[in-house]
Amino acid sequence: MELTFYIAAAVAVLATLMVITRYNMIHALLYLVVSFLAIAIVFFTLGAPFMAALEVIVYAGAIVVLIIFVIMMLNLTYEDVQKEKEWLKPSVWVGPAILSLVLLAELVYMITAAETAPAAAVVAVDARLVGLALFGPYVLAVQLSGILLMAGIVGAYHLGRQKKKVVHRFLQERSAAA
Amino acid sequence: MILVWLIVILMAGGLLAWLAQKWHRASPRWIALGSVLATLGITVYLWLAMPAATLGASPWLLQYELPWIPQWGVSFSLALDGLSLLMLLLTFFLGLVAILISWREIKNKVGFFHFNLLWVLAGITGVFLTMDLFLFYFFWEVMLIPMYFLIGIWGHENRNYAAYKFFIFTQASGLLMLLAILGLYFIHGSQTGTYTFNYFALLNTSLAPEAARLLMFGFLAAFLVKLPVVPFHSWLPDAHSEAPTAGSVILAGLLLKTGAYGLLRFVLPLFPTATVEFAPWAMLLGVIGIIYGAILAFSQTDLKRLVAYTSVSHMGFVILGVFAFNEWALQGVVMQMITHGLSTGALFILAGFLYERLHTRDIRLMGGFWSRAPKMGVVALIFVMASLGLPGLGNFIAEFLTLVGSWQANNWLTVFATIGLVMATAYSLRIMQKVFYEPSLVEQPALPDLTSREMLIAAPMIVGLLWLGLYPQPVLDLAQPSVQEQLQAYSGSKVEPKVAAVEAPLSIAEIDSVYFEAAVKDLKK
Amino acid sequence: MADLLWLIPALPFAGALLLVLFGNRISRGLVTAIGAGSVGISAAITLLLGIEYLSSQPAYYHQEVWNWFNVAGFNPSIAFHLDALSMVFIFVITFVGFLIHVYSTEYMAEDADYSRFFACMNLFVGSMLVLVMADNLLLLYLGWEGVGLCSYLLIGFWYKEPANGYAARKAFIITRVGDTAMAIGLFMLFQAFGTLHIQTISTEAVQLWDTGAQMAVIIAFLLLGGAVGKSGQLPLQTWLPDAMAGPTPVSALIHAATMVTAGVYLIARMHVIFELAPVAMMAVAAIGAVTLLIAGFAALTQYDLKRVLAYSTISQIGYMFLALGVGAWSAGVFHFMIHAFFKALLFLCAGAIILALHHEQDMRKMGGLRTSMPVVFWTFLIGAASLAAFPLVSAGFYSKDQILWLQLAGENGSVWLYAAGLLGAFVTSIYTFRMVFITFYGKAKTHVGHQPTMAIKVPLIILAVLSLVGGFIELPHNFGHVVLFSDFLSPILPTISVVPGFDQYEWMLQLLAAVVSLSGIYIAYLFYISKPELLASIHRSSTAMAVHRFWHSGWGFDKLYDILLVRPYVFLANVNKRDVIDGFYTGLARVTEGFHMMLSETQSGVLRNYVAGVVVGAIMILTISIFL
Amino acid sequence: MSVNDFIHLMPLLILTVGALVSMLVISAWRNHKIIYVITAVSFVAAFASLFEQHVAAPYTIEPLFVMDGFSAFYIGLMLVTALLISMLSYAYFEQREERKEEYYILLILSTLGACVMVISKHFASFFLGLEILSVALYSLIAYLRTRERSDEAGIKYLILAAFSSAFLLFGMALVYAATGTMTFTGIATAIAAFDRLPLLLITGFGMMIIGIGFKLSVVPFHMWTPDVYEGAPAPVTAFIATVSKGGVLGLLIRFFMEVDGFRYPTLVLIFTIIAIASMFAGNLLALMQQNVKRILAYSSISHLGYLLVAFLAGNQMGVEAITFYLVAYFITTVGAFGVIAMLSDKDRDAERMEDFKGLLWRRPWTAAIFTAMLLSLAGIPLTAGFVGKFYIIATGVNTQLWLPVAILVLNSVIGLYYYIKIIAVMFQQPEAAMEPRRQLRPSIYVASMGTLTVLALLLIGIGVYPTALINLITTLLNTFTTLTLR
Amino acid sequence: MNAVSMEAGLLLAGILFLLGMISVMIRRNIIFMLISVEIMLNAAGLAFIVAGSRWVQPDGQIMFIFILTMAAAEVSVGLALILQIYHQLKTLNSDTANFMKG
Repeated sequence: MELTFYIAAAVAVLATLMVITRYNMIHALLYLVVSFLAIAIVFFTLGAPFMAALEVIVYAGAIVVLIIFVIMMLNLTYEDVQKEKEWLKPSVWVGPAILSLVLLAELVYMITAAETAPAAAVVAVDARLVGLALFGPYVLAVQLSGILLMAGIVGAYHLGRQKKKVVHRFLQERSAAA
Repeated sequence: MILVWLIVILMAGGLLAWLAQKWHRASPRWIALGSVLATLGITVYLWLAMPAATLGASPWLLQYELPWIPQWGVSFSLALDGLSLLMLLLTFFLGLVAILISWREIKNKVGFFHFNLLWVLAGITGVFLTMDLFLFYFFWEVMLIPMYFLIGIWGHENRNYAAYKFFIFTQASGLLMLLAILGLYFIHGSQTGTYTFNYFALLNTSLAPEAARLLMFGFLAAFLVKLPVVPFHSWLPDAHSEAPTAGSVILAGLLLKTGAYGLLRFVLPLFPTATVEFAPWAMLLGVIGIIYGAILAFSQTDLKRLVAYTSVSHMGFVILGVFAFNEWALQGVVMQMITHGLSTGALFILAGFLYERLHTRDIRLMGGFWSRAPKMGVVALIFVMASLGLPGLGNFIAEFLTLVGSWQANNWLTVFATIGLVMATAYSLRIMQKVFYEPSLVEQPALPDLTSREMLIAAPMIVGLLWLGLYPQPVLDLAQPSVQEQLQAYSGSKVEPKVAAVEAPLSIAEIDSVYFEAAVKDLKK
Repeated sequence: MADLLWLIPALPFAGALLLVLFGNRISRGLVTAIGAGSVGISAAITLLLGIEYLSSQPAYYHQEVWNWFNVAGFNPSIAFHLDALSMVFIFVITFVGFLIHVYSTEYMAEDADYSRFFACMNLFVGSMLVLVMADNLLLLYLGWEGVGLCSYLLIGFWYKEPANGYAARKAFIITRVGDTAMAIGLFMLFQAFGTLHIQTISTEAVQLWDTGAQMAVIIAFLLLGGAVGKSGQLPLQTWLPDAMAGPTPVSALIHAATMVTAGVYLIARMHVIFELAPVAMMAVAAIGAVTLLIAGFAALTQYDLKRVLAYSTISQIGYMFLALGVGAWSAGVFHFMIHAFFKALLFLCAGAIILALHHEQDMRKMGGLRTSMPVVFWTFLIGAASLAAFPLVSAGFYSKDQILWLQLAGENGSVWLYAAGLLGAFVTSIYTFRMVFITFYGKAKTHVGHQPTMAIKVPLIILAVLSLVGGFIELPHNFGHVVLFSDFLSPILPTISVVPGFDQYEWMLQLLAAVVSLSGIYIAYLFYISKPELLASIHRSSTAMAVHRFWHSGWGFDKLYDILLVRPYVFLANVNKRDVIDGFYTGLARVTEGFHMMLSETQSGVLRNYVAGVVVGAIMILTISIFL
Repeated sequence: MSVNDFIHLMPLLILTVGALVSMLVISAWRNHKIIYVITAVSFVAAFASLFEQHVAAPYTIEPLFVMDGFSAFYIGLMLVTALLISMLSYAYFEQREERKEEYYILLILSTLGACVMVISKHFASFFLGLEILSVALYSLIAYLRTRERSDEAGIKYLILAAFSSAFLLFGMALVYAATGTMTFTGIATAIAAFDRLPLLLITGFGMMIIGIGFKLSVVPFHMWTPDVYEGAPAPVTAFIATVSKGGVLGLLIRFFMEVDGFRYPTLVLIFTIIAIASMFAGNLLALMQQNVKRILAYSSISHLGYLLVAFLAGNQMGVEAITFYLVAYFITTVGAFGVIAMLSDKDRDAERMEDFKGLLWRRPWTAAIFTAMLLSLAGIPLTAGFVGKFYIIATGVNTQLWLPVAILVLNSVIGLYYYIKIIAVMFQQPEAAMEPRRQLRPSIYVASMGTLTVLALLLIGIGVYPTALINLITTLLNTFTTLTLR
Repeated sequence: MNAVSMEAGLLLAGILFLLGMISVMIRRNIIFMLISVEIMLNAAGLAFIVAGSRWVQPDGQIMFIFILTMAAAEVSVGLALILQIYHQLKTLNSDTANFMKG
């Protein structure tokens, strides 16, 4: 199991690395799917099979597909890939990379130096327990996430609509008079 | 209650004046005039009605208190003593003058102008009356905003810059005072358990020397900037020269006095030990101010700027006197506050008259006006003489008393301050020379002499200055109990004249040290 | 009668006030009546009071008009004190002042600012009266400064000429320098005595201090500073020659009756303090000696008629200081009185000449006036004789002789002082008669316009008479021994003790003085009448001309002060016109703006940079949380 | 869910219902006015329902929510603010060529999110509240989607908010990993057990600060503020500046009080640095700025810095000061943006200095209100801002936070400059008769004008007689149990 | 089910988080930025699950579900906005969208 974890982890990291270095967006997205799948396996090794499934369905499925749809709507061409290449020069990424390395060092130090209780074995928390908690104490939170989605939907609906000229009736009258 | 009315009348009058503009163009003037006259009347009545009380044991004539923010121990507390009464008389008198002077000068937004004018006066009245430190700070700030508008809207060309500068300087220093007030409040609260901003309660706070020093500097910051003392004077020339005449009069005549008043009312009684420590430095600042202001005044070519720098110089005497801690000096300071208000106010009025006629403040473009406007010449001469401290006029009494007092405290600094009088002569006569004596290099349009309205403004100021110069006793009597009150903590630091005199000879440093040792010893008792 | 004391100064003040308020609206006649009349009434009251004083011989008259103010025991009053010393002064002030007023009615008749002139003159007389009658030093200071103000107003009377304005300003400022010293002296006196009442100080000083006490010395020097400023003595004498810019009656008033004699009065009045400070006394005498020489030599070279007279005033007051300095109090005051007569006379004559010559003051353009203006000539001659101490007949001879005599005979005298005085007397008679000869002899160079009328002539004649006979109230003991004047003053001023056994040499000294005076006149005659070529030969010598220029400029004091004080001050003021401190605040504002600009750069509008900003913040926070 | 739970969640429920009803009504009949009324009614009703609460003792709904005086006050404050903003929005959106109705739904939802935050006592509810607020705000900011600036602001806010949310979540995960609980009380008990905070926990807190700091727009997470303020429609800007920040601040106070974060010098240090940097950066950035909305954005950065000074005091007085200041700040900010909204026309918002030139002579009343608001921001007496600033300084002095207080004072001075710069512009004489900007019927401005008048009166009322408000705050906060212990 | 240490899990989450973070910083394409943010959010979710499995509690997973919800909502709004921007600016370059600065 441990080995699985490490392999999956390695895959996830590598795939993510590929995601952030691709020029072609579709390629990047494919790597992203790989990364999500690897993480799903990590979830599995951590004893959260239900979450693994959700990861695959929602992230790898819904979200990535959504993005692909948008990319298709936008009709991105080869030139865009070239442009992307141009944008991703070393001068652009060196600074951020150093910043990230600093952060990485700090995180590594923080996580390894943490004097937590001896690493307990990971025990699976099965879906039933999750479900009980979700609709037990967390039921209000679930309601809230519903509201969250509602906000998202209303917003996306409003923003995503194609432009349609709406002239106020007063202004209309005025321009008609003019 | 009558004290509240003073403030209420002014504030209500201001609002009414603003609103009344719609009704009739001239009405704001009359409303403003009426309300200031009413307050002046009340104050004069107060003055005449209770001369006896001033000689009583308590210096307080009237008190009024109303809880305001009880949670914080803030109350709407007003009290009147001789000092405040004098300051109020000056306030309303100059307020009246300011309204009259603006009668023709201000042509647009008359209503709003008078609103601001009256609110400045209300704020100043509040500052002079309040006995609650929160309220004091409140009024301290309240008087600034309308003043800012007065400068910023009706000022001369460079008004915005001047207004910013004025506002930022005074606010910055005011905030430091706020810190000090709060520090005092919490120290007093933690000592006694009652958290209050009441002045009389806070007087009994016992402070560690460190804390006292810091808190004193907080208060000083506000007052020294307002006074102003070199090197914090930088706002003053700009504000004075760019303000409309009424604004300059109120700035010079009243706003600067709030600084002096604050020194007397708060700094001296609240921090007796710390002030004694600081006194030589403060006096040094005063002397520097006297000399520096005089030198700068001498070189100015803008008449109002020149007069503004004379204020810097004159206010140096105030701080010199305040930190001499004896009755002569303090009475001198009180006199200086009043007479400087009159004389410098009058000089600004004069500059206003000239500006109205010539549309310039540049004295290089003026000259030879005596022959064309002899009345103005005479009036100017009297004010100029007052400003250079000619005996017989009020300023002389003020300066002489101050110097007599400060001599007891510090000889060398007094010597230098006295040298300032020579410099005062130099810059004052420069005004006469350039404006009224030697012919102008530039042709000037017709210069009508003072009208009767203008004479009406100038005459009371002349009479006032002469009266203060020849028979200042009523004023001194009125201020005396208050001055004593402020000096209570220093009763020991008054120098026994003869003792000091015998020892006085050459080494003046010795005198100083003796004096301070004596002072410290007395304080320890 | 003593109740009328306050009227003496009040009347001129009232006159001034009336003229200021209504001067432009009333007729000239009325102005004259108010202006000259008020001083005249004062003079009359003075006369009556003087008679009463002489007959009843009280110690002094005292009248408190009102209590000026009272602060913690500092309680000066508006109160007048009249004793013999003040009596002499108010007599001179009111009488000579009145005569000058009368004279002015004609002299100023053409002037547009007639009423302003009289207002100022009245104020001047009033201030001077307050000065000499004050019972405390603060009131004295009031008069003192008032005199300064009036001198300013009158010197700058013809203000349209910028030079006049500057001269007026110079007079005011320089005298104010002296006043400042005096003010500090007053602070010290107050600290020592707790009062400024003159009588109290005089009585208590002796108890408080021993002779030579440091305090007394400092105070005496400070008072001397004031006196030197007002009296035009070294080193503050430079204003006086320039003060000639005013109308001539003003010069007469300043030099004869008021203003410059204030210093003499102050020293005489505070003689108790000075006697406690022998060093200061020495200084007074030394200043007098040096001043009288410097001014005398400077007078030799002047061409402006009034400037000659001005330097002569400085010089003569130097004599008074010389007298005061050796403790010859009454001799000094006596010379003051006589000097008032003849100096007023000389100025008024000069005024008549100037008026006649269309305001021409340069002596080189005068000449031959002896015939065209006989009255003026004779009176001027009398005045000149008095000034040059022409033996026996002139009043000046007696007063000056007394001073010189006491230099040697007095306890504190010295040969050096005497020699200086003698040399001064010699120079005095040279320049005096140089003036007489140039002006009145030789060819007429300018047409005589206005001939003096009664208003001018009468004062001239009265003053001439006084200049002649005035001296006879105080005669040396080998000469009739009249001591009316010193007796009169003796209750107030201590009499000088003469070195015993010295009396028999007095006639020798008198003879010497007479010879000096006459030889001076002769030399002047030689140079300016009989042998002008001598003068020409001097003019050819470059060394002599350099000296001439040096003296002409008043020994270069003006230049010296200009370089040492005025220019640095003006330079400093102009350099700092924009106020360096303001620059500091402006700089502060600039720095703040600079910060704004820097920070503004971070708001680039580019999303990636904002993200980077958040990351930097994250690193900061994490670093702090991990490592602290 | 008991009846009591329902009663105590009533304000939230009413808001939810309000949003749903609006949605239904829109689907049936689009009408600006009706939706507007529904929104106003639901805000008012939610506010009214607060009075049914018994806040004398805290009421918890395990494990997510707690309702006490503190939350009641903050909810009330935010509801009133939202109501005022919606009042101001009507006239603003009436003249836009845009569908207006969704705006109100999003406004209600984001208010709901903010309310959830202040009553939450659990990471989950905290996070969800925050995200409801954020997601609604993305759309609100970009609401005028045909404006380039609006879209730009929207995407900037979206990316950065999500970015910082990720930090927040990661931080929460770390805290959770270290303590094993996500309720505030649980965390408090867990860390009470440690004698020294484990690194994991500290780092977790640190990362949470990033998320919270972003929403509060404090330095160095402030960079979005001016752009978003500028790009968003004026009423939305008002909302971001007030309700969104108020909610987060309320949560921050509750969380920090609960876990007693002030015991840890590291955290105090971080907040001190943030406070100082915010005050400086905000004021310096605003100094020479010419765009009024950006000035207000920068000023809000510095104001949050001021608030953090009181926050650092970490005692009851500090919380009172924050609360009081927040009230003053809300009134002022809503008023200021209300004026901008009112002066805006259909092309762009009135944000340039020229738009305000000579305003006093053109529209004296509006200008007077704006002046009052600016003076209050500057902390000048007679306005609520003064009392608020006084309260904060008093708190700082009381707890002897000399450095932050000194810097606060210094910054108040710097701040004066740009506030009075705007005032000066308003008081300038307009050079020529300016072309009046095209405006719709004046009658639609009645609500705006009325709201602004109410705000101005409140501002001065509180400035002159703050006693009532102080009383209210102290009484309500007394039930904030953890505080009374101190 | 055996021992995968919590540290390892957190480290993985941290690395993924940082990769996402660096990507947000270096990418100009707004869609890429959005994707990167999703990576970060996912990493945070991973951290929750790691923590949850350490304490053997369902709470971590529940948080993951909420994160998922939020990510979905965010992406939908974000994409709608991106469409709108593309219509306005005809580009996805976030650097171009800098009308507002200073």
